[in-house]
Amino acid sequence: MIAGDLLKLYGDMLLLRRFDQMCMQLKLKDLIYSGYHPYEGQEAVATGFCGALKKDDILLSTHRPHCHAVAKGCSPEAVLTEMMGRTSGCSGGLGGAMQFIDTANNFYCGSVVGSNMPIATGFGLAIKQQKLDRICMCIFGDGASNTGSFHEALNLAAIWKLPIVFVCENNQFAEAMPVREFVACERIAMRAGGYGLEEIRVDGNDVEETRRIAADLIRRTRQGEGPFLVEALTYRIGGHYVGDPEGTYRTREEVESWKEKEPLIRAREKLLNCEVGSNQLSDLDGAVKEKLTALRAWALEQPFPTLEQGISHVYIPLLAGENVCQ
Amino acid sequence: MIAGDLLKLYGDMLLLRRFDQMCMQLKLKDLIYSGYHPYEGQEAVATGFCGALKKDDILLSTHRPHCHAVAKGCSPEAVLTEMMGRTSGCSGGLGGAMQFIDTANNFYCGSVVGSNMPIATGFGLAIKQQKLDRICMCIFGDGASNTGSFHEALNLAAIWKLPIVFVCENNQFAEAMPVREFVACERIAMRAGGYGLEEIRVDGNDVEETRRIAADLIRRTRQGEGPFLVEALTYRIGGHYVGDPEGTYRTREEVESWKEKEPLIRAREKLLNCEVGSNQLSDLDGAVKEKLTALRAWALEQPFPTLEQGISHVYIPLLAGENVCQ
Amino acid sequence: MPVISFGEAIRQAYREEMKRDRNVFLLGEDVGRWGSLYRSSRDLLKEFGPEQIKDAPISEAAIAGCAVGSAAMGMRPILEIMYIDFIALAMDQIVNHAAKWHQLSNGKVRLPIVFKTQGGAGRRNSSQHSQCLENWFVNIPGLITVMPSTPYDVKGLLKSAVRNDNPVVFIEHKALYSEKGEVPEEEYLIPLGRADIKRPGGDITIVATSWMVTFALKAADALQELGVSCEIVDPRTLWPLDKETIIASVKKTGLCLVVTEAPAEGGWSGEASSVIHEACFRDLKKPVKRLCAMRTGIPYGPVLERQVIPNQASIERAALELVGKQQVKGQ
Amino acid sequence: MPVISFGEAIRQAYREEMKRDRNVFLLGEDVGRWGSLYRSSRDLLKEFGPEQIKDAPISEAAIAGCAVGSAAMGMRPILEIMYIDFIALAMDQIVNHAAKWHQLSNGKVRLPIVFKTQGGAGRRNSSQHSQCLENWFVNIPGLITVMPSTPYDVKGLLKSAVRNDNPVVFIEHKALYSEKGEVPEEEYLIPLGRADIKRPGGDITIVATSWMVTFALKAADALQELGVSCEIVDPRTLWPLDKETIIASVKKTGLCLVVTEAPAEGGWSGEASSVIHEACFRDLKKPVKRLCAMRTGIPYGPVLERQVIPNQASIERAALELVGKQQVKGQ
Ligand SMILES: Cc1ncc(C[n+]2csc(CCOP(=O)(O)OP(=O)(O)O)c2C)c(N)n1
Ligand SMILES: Cc1ncc(C[n+]2csc(CCOP(=O)(O)OP(=O)(O)O)c2C)c(N)n1
Ligand SMILES: [Mg+2]
Ligand SMILES: [Mg+2]
Repeated sequence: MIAGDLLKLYGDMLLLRRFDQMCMQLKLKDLIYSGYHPYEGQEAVATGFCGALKKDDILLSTHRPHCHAVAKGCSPEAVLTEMMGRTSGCSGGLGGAMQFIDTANNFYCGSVVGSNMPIATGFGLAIKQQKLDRICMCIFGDGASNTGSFHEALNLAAIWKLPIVFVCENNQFAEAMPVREFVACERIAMRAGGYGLEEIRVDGNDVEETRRIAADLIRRTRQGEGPFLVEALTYRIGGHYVGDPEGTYRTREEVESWKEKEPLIRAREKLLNCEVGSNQLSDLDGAVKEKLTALRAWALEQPFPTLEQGISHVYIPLLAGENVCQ
Repeated sequence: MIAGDLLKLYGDMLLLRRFDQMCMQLKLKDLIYSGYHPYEGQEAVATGFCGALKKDDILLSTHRPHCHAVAKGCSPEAVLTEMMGRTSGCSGGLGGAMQFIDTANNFYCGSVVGSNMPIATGFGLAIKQQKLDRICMCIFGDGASNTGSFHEALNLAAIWKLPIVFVCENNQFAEAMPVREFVACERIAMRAGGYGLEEIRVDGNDVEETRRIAADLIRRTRQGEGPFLVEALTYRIGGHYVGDPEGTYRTREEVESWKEKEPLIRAREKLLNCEVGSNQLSDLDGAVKEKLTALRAWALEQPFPTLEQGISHVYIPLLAGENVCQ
Repeated sequence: MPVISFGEAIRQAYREEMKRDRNVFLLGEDVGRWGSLYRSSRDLLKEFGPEQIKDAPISEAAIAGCAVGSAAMGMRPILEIMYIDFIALAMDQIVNHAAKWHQLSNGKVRLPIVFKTQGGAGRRNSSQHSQCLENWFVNIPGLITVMPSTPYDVKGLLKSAVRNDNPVVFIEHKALYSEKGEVPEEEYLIPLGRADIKRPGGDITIVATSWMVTFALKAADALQELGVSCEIVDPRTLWPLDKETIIASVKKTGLCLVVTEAPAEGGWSGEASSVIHEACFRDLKKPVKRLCAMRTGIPYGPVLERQVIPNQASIERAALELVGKQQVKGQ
Repeated sequence: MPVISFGEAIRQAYREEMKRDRNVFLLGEDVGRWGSLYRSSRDLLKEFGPEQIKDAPISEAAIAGCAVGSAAMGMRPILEIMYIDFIALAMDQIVNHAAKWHQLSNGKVRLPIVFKTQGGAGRRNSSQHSQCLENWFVNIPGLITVMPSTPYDVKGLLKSAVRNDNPVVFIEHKALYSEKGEVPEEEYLIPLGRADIKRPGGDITIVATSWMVTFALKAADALQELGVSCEIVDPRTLWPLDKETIIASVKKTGLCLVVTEAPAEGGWSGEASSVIHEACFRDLKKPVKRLCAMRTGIPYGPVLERQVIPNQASIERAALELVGKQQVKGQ
């Protein structure tokens, strides 16, 4: 891959990294209200996979969605203010940091682990029957691979040959539960065999790899070769949520060792080896930070939904003027 | 295997075959009230696997349980009268043909497909933690292998190394749904890989094979090598239930071809080749039929539960004399 | 007017709606080859093909989620859960997703899904195949809950449910599929959220749902002989509830019996009874009485399952008690 | 008497029961390493080891089934479902198996399981993490449903639930874990099925559950200032329901307000209201009023989630309306 492409990917990851760090600060200031799940260290998965989708393609994400969303093309403005519960958010501020929907960018996420996978089969079915030139990507974690939803959805997608790329973002923990202890097989990708699918695993901290594999699987899916299940191995550098009792489930050393393998450092090294100047990279960083500082200032100005806005879309009135919340 | 053993297995299968046929007659006479699911053609699975368990071992069965139950050691009297809704039934006639419990023989079945598998993990866990010299067997169908329960239970059993033998009785149909169309992988046994288990498949119409594998897996499970998942390939010769619209999902020819491969015929041929006289086999059959005729006559005499009996075990009263069904 | 069965009325609704709109499709276990357990989609696979009639594996959660996703893409799934007992396996998709997405998308996503299932006793299937779980859904904002009791109603309500843009939980009764009734040849719709007075009367209001309507009507005939005139109100939709019709009837009669097949505790009968007390307190001569199933699983067999749920005789007794005592008091 | 938090009271109950009976074990996601989401099992893994404190994978259906099977073998599982919203994934095991096996075994199998979870709003987690689903269980024969509101109650009720041989659905409230209250050092049990009068009063009865009890007590203080004396009744167990205590209170006051965090339609408030109307019809000066959540998913954030559910102010208003209008009428 030529430096230009990698530079672009690096920039995309850098935006996610800084965006995530900013969100964390806002969470610590209690300006994000619900549980907030940091993304640090997993950027090569969001950039490589979610970033490879077209606007028309559908992405179903998780309770850790903000970087997936931005990588998919949702505006940082809409994502950030959704997490802050403002009307300018993707869901008008009604969803929050774990569950929001941006129909314009075909992004959906939810906070019930594994439950996005059955829903993906519905998007896939509609795409297939309506013969649309679109695909559906469903991203979920290692923990989600233990849910019944995972199994039922993969079997259904496979027997119907649906245009879906299932991406298991294995960050090696489900809350405090290490994947090696709670997932019975050596590699989650091995589960593909149970659905007649090939076993595909990728280094989830190598953004060139994730993008290469993503592009290839998306292309094959458009050609009707889907579904696919791919496991991207990465590592959750932050806690499950800000300030979780990390000491109870892993050592500092383990975290440190993975910090050296995190995707931005790895991409950065490669870039420097391709004669990209370090100053060029810090300029890039400066630009990103500037953009985010402005974003943050703007976000803090945004209004909160009124009660009336909050409850006016519970259901679609059967009769004109019917009161929705009697 | 020497003829003596096979003759014993043949006799066991013959009892199940005749028992099942008798039940079918009673169903046609509307003396069995709920859905009734015939077992014809699958006897080598019940005899081979369920028949290999000790009384102390636990068996969790399905909505097609009557032959599993008899093979496990439940009395034909208790099983038959349960299906007929009489007080002498395993569950006092309150459960019926798809869901009953015989605690004395450690037999449990239920009519929600796949749901016995999670329950099996609980029996397995108790056996392991209480360090009992018992094992749990959980038998289920090809259709059940598509349920979330299958996946969650196998993963849980595998990470906890529970003493459970999961037997997938693949009779090639889930109601009218052919396994090849609704199960995404070529062999259900392949799903074992997703739980770090070995792929084990057996010819479910060869009773010597099913018993050999069953004995081996049960032994290994007692030694703490469990869990295991084994697929037994057989064929459902009867309809899903008596009088289902078979024509809508399979051809007569297909059924006929499998009738030639059914387990009793195959065992019988082997026996005849081992100098067992055909008259000896017909004597055996005569004895079984005689026994069942007596059983049937007896069963028809048994009383039905009273309303009071029917509702007196909904829950255990908190206070003496508390009315259970206010 | 042609007389057809409840099952056939469902089948007509399917055919009309699937012809009218190719986005309407039926998804469920054996809805195709078998034409569904009670044959309500018989031969439709031939007529509409596998894109509109889809047989599904035994994966209740996945197919419920499939309904959510396909609906979000503009399709109009009718998801059949074979027995309401198994809807327990799909509750997450129905309650946490289908019911929530319209609001979670700030009104942008519409999910025109009909979660269609059947419940109740009457087929001697014991406790894992005979439950009445309708009230689970009534308590969930974002869901509409429908329980038809006649061939005419099931057709008109199902067509409206299919055309409605909210997720609807549509609960049939296994004992009703073979019930016959008049269904006009010309197309008609029955609006969701409207109760129906199945029989007008002046002495007592009986609010009954689903199969219980059948028993209530029989009881009303018998009570007529004794000079007691019952008004039978069938809400048809449990939410949104047509309070007006129910209240008007009770204000007229001053006495009310609510009959459901579900146990009283935590069941919809409590909702009905409360709504009536709240609105008709001064009009009621006596408190509303609830006649419901005993608090027990449905025991196996033909006899006990009828004894633990309301039936014609118990409805007659309860109604007479309400009317009778009052007469004694001579009010 | 020592003052401890609701969460700590749960922890004490765990410790006492797990010491008393080694068959008692806690099973759930991160109950071990983390000591559960709200730390109610903090450090118990060290104290009791992995056989009594079991971390489970994200497999709600499997672990619920695991509870059923292990209980059938004589163990006494406490199964923690992290949020009641996810119990939707375990409904089949709870409703079709745990609730049915005692009857299906003709009384031979006993399933001493505590399905322990937490619900409600108050932590700003939006609609998929804030629901009140208690009434689902009240309608299921074979289940006991408990909703404690104080540290004292949660400890005494949890210990009784663990010792009880029926499956119990034990629903805590996420907003209560940090609430403090007096809990005696010596061991005590609170029988299931007994309501508690949280505050005696004479003008009006307020029946409130779980978190709503806290608001009702605050409202009662404020109303006292206005000369209105409220009796706050906390049923604590929704089934079996202590009708006697509730009825006695309403017969005394003649006015009743039922406050729940769940929406009214199809919720437990309907059960409570019906039971009261049925028993106190002649004693009631006005119909029982239900004050419940609006019919909406819980919107995100700190402000709206408080506005869509009852709170101190709305309870005061509702109570005053009941009392006030009556006074106006000068009865
Ligand atoms: C069905 C369900 N069970 C439990 C939870 C609580 N929970 C939230 S996130 C999480 C861990 C998920 O792990 P994983 O799938 O690996 O995703 P990650 O958090 O690592 O991104 C859990 C258990 C939930 N949200 N949904
Ligand atoms: C969860 C659930 N879904 C649907 C049904 C209806 N049903 C009863 S038996 C059956 C087929 C089961 O197929 P399989 O597991 O292969 O067992 P078999 O009938 O072949 O013995 C179905 C779908 C059920 N009982 N439970
Ligand atoms: Mg993870
Ligand atoms: Mg089968």
